[in-house]
Amino acid sequence: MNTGDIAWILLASALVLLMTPGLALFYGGLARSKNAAATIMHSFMCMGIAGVVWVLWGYTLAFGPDVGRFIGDFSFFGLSGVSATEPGPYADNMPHQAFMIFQGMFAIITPALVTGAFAERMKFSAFVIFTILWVTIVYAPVAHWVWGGGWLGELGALDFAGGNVVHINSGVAALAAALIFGRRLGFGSEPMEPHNVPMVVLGAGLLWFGWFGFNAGSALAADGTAVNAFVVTNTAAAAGILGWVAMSWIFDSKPSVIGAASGAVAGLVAITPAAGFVGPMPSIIIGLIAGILCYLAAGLLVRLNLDDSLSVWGVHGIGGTWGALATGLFVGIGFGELAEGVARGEQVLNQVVAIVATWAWAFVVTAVILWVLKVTIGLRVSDNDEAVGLDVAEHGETAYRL
Amino acid sequence: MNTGDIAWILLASALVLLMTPGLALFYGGLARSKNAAATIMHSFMCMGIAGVVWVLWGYTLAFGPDVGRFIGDFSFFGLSGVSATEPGPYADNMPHQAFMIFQGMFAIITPALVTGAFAERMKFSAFVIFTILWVTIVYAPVAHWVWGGGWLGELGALDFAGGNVVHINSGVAALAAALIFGRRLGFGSEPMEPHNVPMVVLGAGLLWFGWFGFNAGSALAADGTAVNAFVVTNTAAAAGILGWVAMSWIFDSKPSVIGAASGAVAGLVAITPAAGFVGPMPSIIIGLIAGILCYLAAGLLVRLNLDDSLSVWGVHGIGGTWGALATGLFVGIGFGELAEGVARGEQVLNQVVAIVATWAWAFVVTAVILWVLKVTIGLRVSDNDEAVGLDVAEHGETAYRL
Amino acid sequence: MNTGDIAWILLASALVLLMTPGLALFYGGLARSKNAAATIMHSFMCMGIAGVVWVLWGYTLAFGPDVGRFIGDFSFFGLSGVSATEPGPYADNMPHQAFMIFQGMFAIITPALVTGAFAERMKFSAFVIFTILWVTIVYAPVAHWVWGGGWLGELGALDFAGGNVVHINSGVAALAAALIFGRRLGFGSEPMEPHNVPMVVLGAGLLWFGWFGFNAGSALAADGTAVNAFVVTNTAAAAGILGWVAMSWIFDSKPSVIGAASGAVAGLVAITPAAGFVGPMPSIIIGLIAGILCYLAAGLLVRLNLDDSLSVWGVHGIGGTWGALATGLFVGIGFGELAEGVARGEQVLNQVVAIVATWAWAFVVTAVILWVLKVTIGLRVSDNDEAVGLDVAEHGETAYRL
Amino acid sequence: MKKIEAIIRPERVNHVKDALVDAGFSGLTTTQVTGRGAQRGIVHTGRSGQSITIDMLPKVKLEMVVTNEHLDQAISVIVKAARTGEIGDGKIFVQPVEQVIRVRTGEEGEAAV
Amino acid sequence: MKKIEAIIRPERVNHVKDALVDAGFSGLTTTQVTGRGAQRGIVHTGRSGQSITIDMLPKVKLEMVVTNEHLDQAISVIVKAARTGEIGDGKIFVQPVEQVIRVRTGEEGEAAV
Amino acid sequence: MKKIEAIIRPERVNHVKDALVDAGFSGLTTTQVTGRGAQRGIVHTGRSGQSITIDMLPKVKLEMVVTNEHLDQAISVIVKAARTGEIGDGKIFVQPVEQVIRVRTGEEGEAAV
Ligand SMILES: Nc1ncnc2c1ncn2[C@@H]1O[C@H](COP(=O)(O)OP(=O)(O)O)[C@@H](O)[C@H]1O
Ligand SMILES: Nc1ncnc2c1ncn2[C@@H]1O[C@H](COP(=O)(O)OP(=O)(O)O)[C@@H](O)[C@H]1O
Ligand SMILES: Nc1ncnc2c1ncn2[C@@H]1O[C@H](COP(=O)(O)OP(=O)(O)O)[C@@H](O)[C@H]1O
Repeated sequence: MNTGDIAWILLASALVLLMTPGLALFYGGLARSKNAAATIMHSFMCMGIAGVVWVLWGYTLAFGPDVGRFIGDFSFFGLSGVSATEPGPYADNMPHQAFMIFQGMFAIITPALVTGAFAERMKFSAFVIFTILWVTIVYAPVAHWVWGGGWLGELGALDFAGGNVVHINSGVAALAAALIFGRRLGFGSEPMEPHNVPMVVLGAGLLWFGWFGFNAGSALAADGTAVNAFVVTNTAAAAGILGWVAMSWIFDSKPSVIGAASGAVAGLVAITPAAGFVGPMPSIIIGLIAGILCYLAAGLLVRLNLDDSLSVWGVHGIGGTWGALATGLFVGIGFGELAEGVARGEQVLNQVVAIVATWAWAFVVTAVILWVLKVTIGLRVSDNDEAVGLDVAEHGETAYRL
Repeated sequence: MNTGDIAWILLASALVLLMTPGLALFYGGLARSKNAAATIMHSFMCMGIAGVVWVLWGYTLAFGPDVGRFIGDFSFFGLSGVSATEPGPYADNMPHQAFMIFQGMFAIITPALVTGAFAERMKFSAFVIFTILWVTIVYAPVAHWVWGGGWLGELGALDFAGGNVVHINSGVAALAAALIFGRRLGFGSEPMEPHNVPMVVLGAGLLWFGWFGFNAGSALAADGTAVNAFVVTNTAAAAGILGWVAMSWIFDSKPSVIGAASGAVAGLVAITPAAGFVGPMPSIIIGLIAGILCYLAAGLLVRLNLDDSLSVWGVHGIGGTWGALATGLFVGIGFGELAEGVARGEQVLNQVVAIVATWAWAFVVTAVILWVLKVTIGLRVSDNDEAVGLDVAEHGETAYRL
Repeated sequence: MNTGDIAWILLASALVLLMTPGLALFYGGLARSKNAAATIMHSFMCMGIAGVVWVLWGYTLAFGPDVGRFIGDFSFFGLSGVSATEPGPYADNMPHQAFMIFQGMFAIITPALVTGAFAERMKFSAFVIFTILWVTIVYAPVAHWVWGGGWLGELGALDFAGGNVVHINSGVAALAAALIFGRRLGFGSEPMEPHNVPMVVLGAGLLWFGWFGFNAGSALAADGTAVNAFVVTNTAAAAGILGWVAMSWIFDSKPSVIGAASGAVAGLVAITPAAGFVGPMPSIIIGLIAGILCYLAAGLLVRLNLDDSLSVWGVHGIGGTWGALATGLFVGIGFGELAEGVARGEQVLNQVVAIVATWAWAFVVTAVILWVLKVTIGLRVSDNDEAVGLDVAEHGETAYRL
Repeated sequence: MKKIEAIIRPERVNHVKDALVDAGFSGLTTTQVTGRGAQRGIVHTGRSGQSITIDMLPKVKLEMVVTNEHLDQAISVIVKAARTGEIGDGKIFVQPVEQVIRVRTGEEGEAAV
Repeated sequence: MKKIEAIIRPERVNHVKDALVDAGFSGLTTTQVTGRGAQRGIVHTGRSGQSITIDMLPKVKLEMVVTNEHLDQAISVIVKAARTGEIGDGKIFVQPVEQVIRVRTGEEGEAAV
Repeated sequence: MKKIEAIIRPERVNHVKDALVDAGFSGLTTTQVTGRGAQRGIVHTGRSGQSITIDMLPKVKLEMVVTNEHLDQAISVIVKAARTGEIGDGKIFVQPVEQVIRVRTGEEGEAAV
């Protein structure tokens, strides 16, 4: 253990924590004014719910001693045996709890990402139950598969900082939610433009800032891998802006500010699984293509008449999938290397297996949770409450009194 | 000295600095639109005033060589003898100035916390004088008592990161202010709802982020104590959300977004004195109870018809008191240990002594300062200026031109 | 290499990156509502454009092996030979790419600073081209002169963290822009007040926070110099608030909130070149005078009927010039020392040479770029688009739908 | 010509606008207002559990100038689309308009509506 | 029936509303507006010490439809509560209203006010 | 007396206000409104490439009470300053005003305008 690495991981954890309020603003700004506070509440509540769930049973399910390459056991329930001073099984340069809390921040933001799919129409009570269940039976297992000694890590699928665990997982859950929730009232006929562009950009700025902790922190040490992850994170985000802005300029006739913010996020999503495995030049390509692809994916869903309110699938699902694939395509170019004895084709195949597995799990289990909630307590607020807006209807508050 | 600890303390200091703009937004959003800029100005001015006062005479009063266990002498006036390269008396792993500036950030935010009590009605000129005096004769002595070699530290009262020095101190000062200022015009009859909920949540998010520096930084090293403080800080904040949101859901019929933000702050306040002395499980209890208690305390004051505009006493005074008590109740559970030869009952008693002493000092000295200002230059703006709003009346500015 | 220094420089880089969204808000809040999104877009696009340009050719021009003390060669084109794991020529305690990305963050914010001069009237297409050119032929050479082995560093001119490279450079470019663009429609007759004061203060808060990375990070190590830079940065910012607020109180009859935010920035600008060379007491003087001087300079330009929309010249040009001069005047007082064998007068002269050189280069080259763009594709939007506002006219978006 | 001024619930505005366009009324102007009426006693609980009766509620004012012959039809379209049957549905006021001018063309009277 | 339109100072709105409810007038609608009148010459100094005369000031428009018999009383209540005696107190305009309909019930005329 | 209500483009407001003051009309009140008219088909493309026709556009409502004799002059000043010739220039409505009171002094009638 050394102070540099401990300082690094704690500060990286703080940065990742900040991403959730950042996301709250990003999503809140994209929503309509009458749902601004409720949309922000979704993300903020994830800090409360997942923050407690993680230390109680989330961490042990994801990172407890392996059971059948599928899930962790209950050894670390309530953090028992997870020391604040001694290293744990995942990193010997820092106390076990430092690793635990860094991972906990990921467990907070991932369900928060999903909330963009059902923004502006979900019942708050259903949301609370959904989030508890989703962290427990969608997030924790996938985290275990990839990083906790599960089968995907075993297989050799690469996911540096959460392309599968965080982005495909949340993005595909969003797709399931879009299907099961159905469209918002007025979708496709009424304008549902972002109500606060500066708030969206501020949110994107905080996400970008926090993402340095997310990606470079995933090196779990203040070393060359962290440096590389940091550099490619910044570069891919920059390239993502250029990609999305160019698309909006070409196809929608004007360079979009919301597009710039979305493009940065798309670039950041795509570089996430690759950050420790590729160098700066591939990161430009990864970010640029992410900006283009996510723009197209978000539009595709709308043309399919599916209402993923804040384009979570387009940005995180497709961006994450592209990133996971690109990790296989570019690993070793400029940084890192293919695992000994693994050909590139084989690596790409491993990536595809991981992608398919995550898509399937996230889609099916999320759908089941939502379907059960739908037939029991119900998922959506009443039509009248939806027209009034969730801020007043669900929280008795008004976002702005200017 | 080592680079890890220096990097850690400097970045922790930066995080704590950011709490003050965070507080500016938190308070600014809770205020009414016509007082938004003025409320923000209060916090921001504390960065200016306390930032300069601290390096000139604040640090030496709080941390200069001890005089009678009560106050520091003038040895470090103007930072003379406080080296930027050599360690000082309080930490031998970092330059003396690093410790000094970390402490300085606490001296900035504490008076800023107080401003919530007299928001929307204080005269700016009186505020400037009040802040200079308060940092000097309320903050600096209490900091000395607890951390600078004073009698409370000597006694063995535990205050890891400022439950007494920062939170009880500011919260009880707020109570004195509420009494001496009197109510805002229209208090109890006109609605005085928060004018900007997203701003409040953003503020709470920045506070949470900065609090990692506040609490984990107080370990003064990137070590296991810092890791523990970091983990319990996050967990208590999460539990605080759950506590306050549950209360608002039960008693006010709807889960409040402002309540979620307030609950997080309540949890953070309560864990502050305990962060280096208790483990994650007690931190859930501490945070949860803080959310419940502070909700009740804020309501109590209103029922007593006292106008502590932004509930500083309810959140910081009561949250800080609960935290100081809880530190005695839970010390050693999950982390840390009771001091050698000190029974738990004795420790709780020490905590009570520290609580009572801080309440008394903060209340009496704040009341005296305010009373003197009241009878000399006056504390409140005119009724007409209060009706117009402080933004225009005191600063000639309008927060928004949308 | 050691983990503490690597953690330090990466986190400092993250902090500096955050300054650009901070600046986006600072500038966005100062603009009128109808140009808020477009103003924010300028800064955010700099993250995209300069973020990519820097890794491709910016870094090598600024920090590649020296050519005639004037510019770097193309050795590091596309970061070839810039290792993520091994140290480079500028710092042996961290990987070369860590130094590169820290510098890259400066290359992002500097053109973003310039955008305040032509806010509310520049054509977006012209802005994109301008930014690419400006980073390449204005920023990179000056960075080389001072830090990359160029003639100003050789001469012995002191610029710790970018007084010349960042602030004089951008501030004087702003002056050239103000002259070439001409005034906004209605300048001097219509009110053009800031549309969102809380956003301005939030921006200033994020800038302040990020500036710790900017200045203390420039020590390139977590050492005593970093500690000193951190302390004087905070102190000068605090003093800057006091200076500007006092001026607005005296001359405009009310203490201005926008003035407090501007004063903090003025103090931060002025301390930038001096941060590693002077101690806390001089930093109070430097900050205080910066607050006063920049207030006067911003007013002067208006009286000269020049429209530097958001006072970039007044704050960064004049603040940077004062700081560069003050570095010579105060070097060694409280921290650091005059270079061996250099008299103070000589040092001041060196500072003046650096100031004049930077003024000249920034002014002339910026003017040439803008003039070429003016006579080719045009710099300004049509009068009607300017009246409608750039948000709708250039981006098809509306900042707020409340 | 007459000016119809309808103070309605914000959540019914889209219905009303759609109903109007279906009935052939495209020109209209809306304003965000706050109103007090018979609808009372919305007791709000603040951050500190403080209960206050908020009597001013957000409403939308819809203004529409129509020719005399279309007046009744327009009113009945609005009433139908805006009604929920609960207190707070709002009011419609009709006022005389003496002159209408289209800025673009300078046309006056019914041609300008 | 008549519509009273009063343009008043924002800081007097609460007084006026309270005074009206005390006098038995509960229904009213308010709008945030900006106005220019005799009140002039508020010289504002910007960030850069730039002095500009801001002639448009924030005001509140209060609209209230009353029966003819209550008109004078309502006006005098408003005038009393809104007056500070300084320039900028505002104006009251009275206009005829031909029809009033309560959306909820369809009631018309005085019953609907 | 008459009330002129002009719904105009936001970007023309300053022109119109200046033109009015030059013509001797200083008193006026403006409100931010949104309007629908002949101006249609502004197709907006959202974040996700979703195209929606936005039919409600931001406008400014300018209200001005003038004496009968000044009515025509005021209208022509507004029309001239507000016109761009493109669809969406807006409308002017004229309504009767029966009474005008200056709150500050209690003055009534033309003296109060
Ligand atoms: N006399 C009035 N003058 C002006 N506006 C009124 C008047 N009465 C009601 N309103 C407006 O109509 C809205 C709805 O009226 P309210 O009395 O609550 O509903 P209802 O007509 O269903 O009883 C109010 O919020 C207010 O804006
Ligand atoms: N002729 C008018 N038409 C419409 N609104 C007016 C007119 N004159 C004044 N107002 C409104 O009344 C407000 C106050 O008027 P002002 O002349 O400043 O006050 P006073 O009546 O006390 O002299 C103005 O800001 C404007 O909104
Ligand atoms: N019949 C009407 N009643 C009320 N407002 C109207 C009416 N017709 C138009 N308006 C207002 O005038 C604005 C401009 O009208 P529009 O028809 O688009 O322009 P033009 O008159 O140039 O054809 C609209 O946005 C709307 O606010």
